[in-house]
Amino acid sequence: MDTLTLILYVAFAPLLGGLLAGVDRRITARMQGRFGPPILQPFYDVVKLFNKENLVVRRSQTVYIIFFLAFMVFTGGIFYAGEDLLLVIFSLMLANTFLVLAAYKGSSPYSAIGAERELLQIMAYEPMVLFYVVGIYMASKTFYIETIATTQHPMLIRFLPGIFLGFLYVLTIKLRKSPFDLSTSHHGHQEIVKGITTEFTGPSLGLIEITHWYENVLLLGMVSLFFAPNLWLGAGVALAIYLLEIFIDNACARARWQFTVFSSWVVAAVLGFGNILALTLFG
Amino acid sequence: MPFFTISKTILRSLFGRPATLMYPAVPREYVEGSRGHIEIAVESCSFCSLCQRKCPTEALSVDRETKIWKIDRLRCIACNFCAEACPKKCLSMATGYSPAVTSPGETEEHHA
Amino acid sequence: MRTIIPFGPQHPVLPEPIHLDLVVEDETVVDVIPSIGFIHRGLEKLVEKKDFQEFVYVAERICGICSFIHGMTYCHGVEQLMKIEVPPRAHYLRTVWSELSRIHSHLLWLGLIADAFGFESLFMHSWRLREKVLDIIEATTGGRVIFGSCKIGGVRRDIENGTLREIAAKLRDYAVEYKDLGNVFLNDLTVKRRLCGVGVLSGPDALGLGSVGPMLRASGVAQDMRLLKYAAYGGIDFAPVTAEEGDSYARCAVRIGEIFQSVEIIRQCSEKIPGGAIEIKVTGLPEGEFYARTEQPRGEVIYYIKANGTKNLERLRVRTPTFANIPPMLKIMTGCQLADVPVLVLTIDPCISCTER
Amino acid sequence: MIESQDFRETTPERLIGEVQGMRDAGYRLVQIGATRTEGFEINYSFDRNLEFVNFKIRLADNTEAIPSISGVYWSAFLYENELHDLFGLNIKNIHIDYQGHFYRVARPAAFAEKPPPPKIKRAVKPTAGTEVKET
Repeated sequence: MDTLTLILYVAFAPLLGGLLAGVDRRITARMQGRFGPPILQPFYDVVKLFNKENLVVRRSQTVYIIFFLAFMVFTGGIFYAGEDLLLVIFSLMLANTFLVLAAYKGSSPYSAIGAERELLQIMAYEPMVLFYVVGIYMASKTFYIETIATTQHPMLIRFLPGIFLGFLYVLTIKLRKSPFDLSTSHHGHQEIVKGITTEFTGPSLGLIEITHWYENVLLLGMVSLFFAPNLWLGAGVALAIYLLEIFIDNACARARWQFTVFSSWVVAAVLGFGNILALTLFG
Repeated sequence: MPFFTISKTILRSLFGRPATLMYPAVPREYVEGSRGHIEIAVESCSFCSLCQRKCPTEALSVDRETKIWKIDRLRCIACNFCAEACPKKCLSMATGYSPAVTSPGETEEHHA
Repeated sequence: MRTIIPFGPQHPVLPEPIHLDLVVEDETVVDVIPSIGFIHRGLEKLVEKKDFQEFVYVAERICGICSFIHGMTYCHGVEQLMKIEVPPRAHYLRTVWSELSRIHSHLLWLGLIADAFGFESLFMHSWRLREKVLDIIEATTGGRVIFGSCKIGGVRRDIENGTLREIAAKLRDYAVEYKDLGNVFLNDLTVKRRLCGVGVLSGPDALGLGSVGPMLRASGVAQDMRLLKYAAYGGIDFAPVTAEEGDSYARCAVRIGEIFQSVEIIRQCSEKIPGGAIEIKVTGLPEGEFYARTEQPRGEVIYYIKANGTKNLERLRVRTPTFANIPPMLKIMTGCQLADVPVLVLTIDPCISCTER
Repeated sequence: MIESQDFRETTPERLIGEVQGMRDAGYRLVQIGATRTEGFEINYSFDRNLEFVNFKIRLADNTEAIPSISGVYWSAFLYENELHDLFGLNIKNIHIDYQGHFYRVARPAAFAEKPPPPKIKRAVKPTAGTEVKET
């Protein structure tokens, strides 16, 4: 177990995630022909949110959000500590469930529809995430991230090109980027306003923001795992992938839920399952 | 290609200059003839109050006795009707918006 | 599960004060209950207090986007009543400004529809292009959306022939960018998935429900009030832009087609414009009744003017295009997906402020 | 070019029949509008390929019952609710009746009130100006 990376993750992931969000907003603005906010704007926003009154429909909403944050830190923690990859996936799922529950607690029609859409999104990306775990296991013969990351073996992506592409596809859903920003988008311009986060203000919205920063760093870590044992290359590729996601976000209209679910399943079946089949037959 | 058809436009914007201005740090340049606000050369005003009668929003008031020309900037719609009607040609339309006022109904006075 | 989703008057995708109660079953809209009237200003009644010449300013302020054509229709109606022969140059200038306002209105609409289907950068770029048209408008009239350049008996500002040709050339350059933008709307797969087959309205239905403008033309009915040859349209060579499908994609295609049509009309005007005066002095008072009909970016607008020989008109009735397009909108929204609601509301190009006057 | 204006008169009793005739002939309902004169006038406008037809009903006052044409043209319900809210006209059997809540107005039927007396006396004849101003 690598305690150092664990501490580094817990302490610096929000910083890195916030910076990424700031760079994201800046690049998005430039792509749209605007100047955009300062790079540190996400931090200013969150600080401002914490100075506001916590106005919620039900107090339990905030409790769920705290659980959302706690489980996300826990998930990222075990990932960066080099523990079991299966556990990472299941606790990530649990963390997201808390967000859905919090949205249902808001009892507003917007957040209720948002929560339903979030469940559909989970349904859309979960098969591919499971294929990701299976693929990594088949290529490295272990679930332990530390072993995967440190053992000298050929780079995992050489065995998993299909899973890599499929994972990129669902990463767009996870990062809440167009065309798959159904349940909530970065801009409140949607038929369901802000979707699952509509009913949150002040500190609880700030907590959601911080949780997303943790989540994004975790997701980028999962991308870089494809390049194990060369993790520096992996980190570089993960950042490039993030830039690609910003580009995709700016070049697509929002899809409907039907397209999101079915296309993700087709991608999971063809790229994910196909890759695993190939590994079983020829690996 | 039916995907990413906007890529040329967004990549050009990404590496080019933004289309917006850093207003108000960079002031906006107005084109000549832009209707911003009415200005008065009050020295040549004869206080005939024709502008007051022509004004469609009743933003102007002229006092012949005290020689005061008043304008309520919030009512003024910058239509240039008064400047066209003015017999002495002392009213003119200038570019740029008039500065903010602190309370509605506040008038700007010009004494001869 | 049935949920009632309140949509408007304060809603981020719908910057218009209309309220819709959407009865939603899962994600399917089973019923729509509209309610308007949040901003009824009674401008029609104001005609009893304002001088008929001053009322041009009020007419222009009925709407913030199709402002010029409102003012022009009012002037056109009063001029017809008073049998005033407007100088031909003024007619051409009015045509140029009408088409400029059509271009900027359609670019605004393109941005809004892009926002409705969640394409933020397309929205920003549509509005970036619109800004250039607004610059032309500001340089020629002094205002950005409220032109204030039309008056009974003519126009208040002239555009020199050289400047007019420059504008036509500038617009031809911009047309290249409009083409790029139009390509995204009409060919991008993610956009087509949101527009094709959404809210289909057949030609007979469109006529029966009284829809007007691009909404009607997208259902294959070639009706365009500019064919009535008001202003200088009699001397211009153009044909209404139509599409057959009657869905949101067709309505988008019609509006994009109209942008290029307007660029072409302005080019023709810059070549054909005659010299001479731009206004004549108006004497006398109007009497009688007249229906003035013109084509706004949103469709046919009607000004019913009834005068009794006094300084104040007896009655001014304005039927704006959005008012006529609300019933077809309700028709196409029943049974649609929740995600399509903003798209469908926007395909009629709603302008509730002018609807309620 | 001046558009031809085809004004025809009708009565509340004959209205539905006339409107049905227009519908059968393929006309589009353009608008319904009212005017307060000494009594009231209601105008029903129709259009077919730019051919404009207008029907006019004259009423003594706004309590007189008028049949709704929303059974013939569904889209008429908006106009008829508007007439009721602004002029207080008594329109019967509107397809979707808002019961006076179509517009949120400060005063009901404000458009039915008489305007302030005109300041300028009625001109003997309408005159037209043709004097050209050079610019």
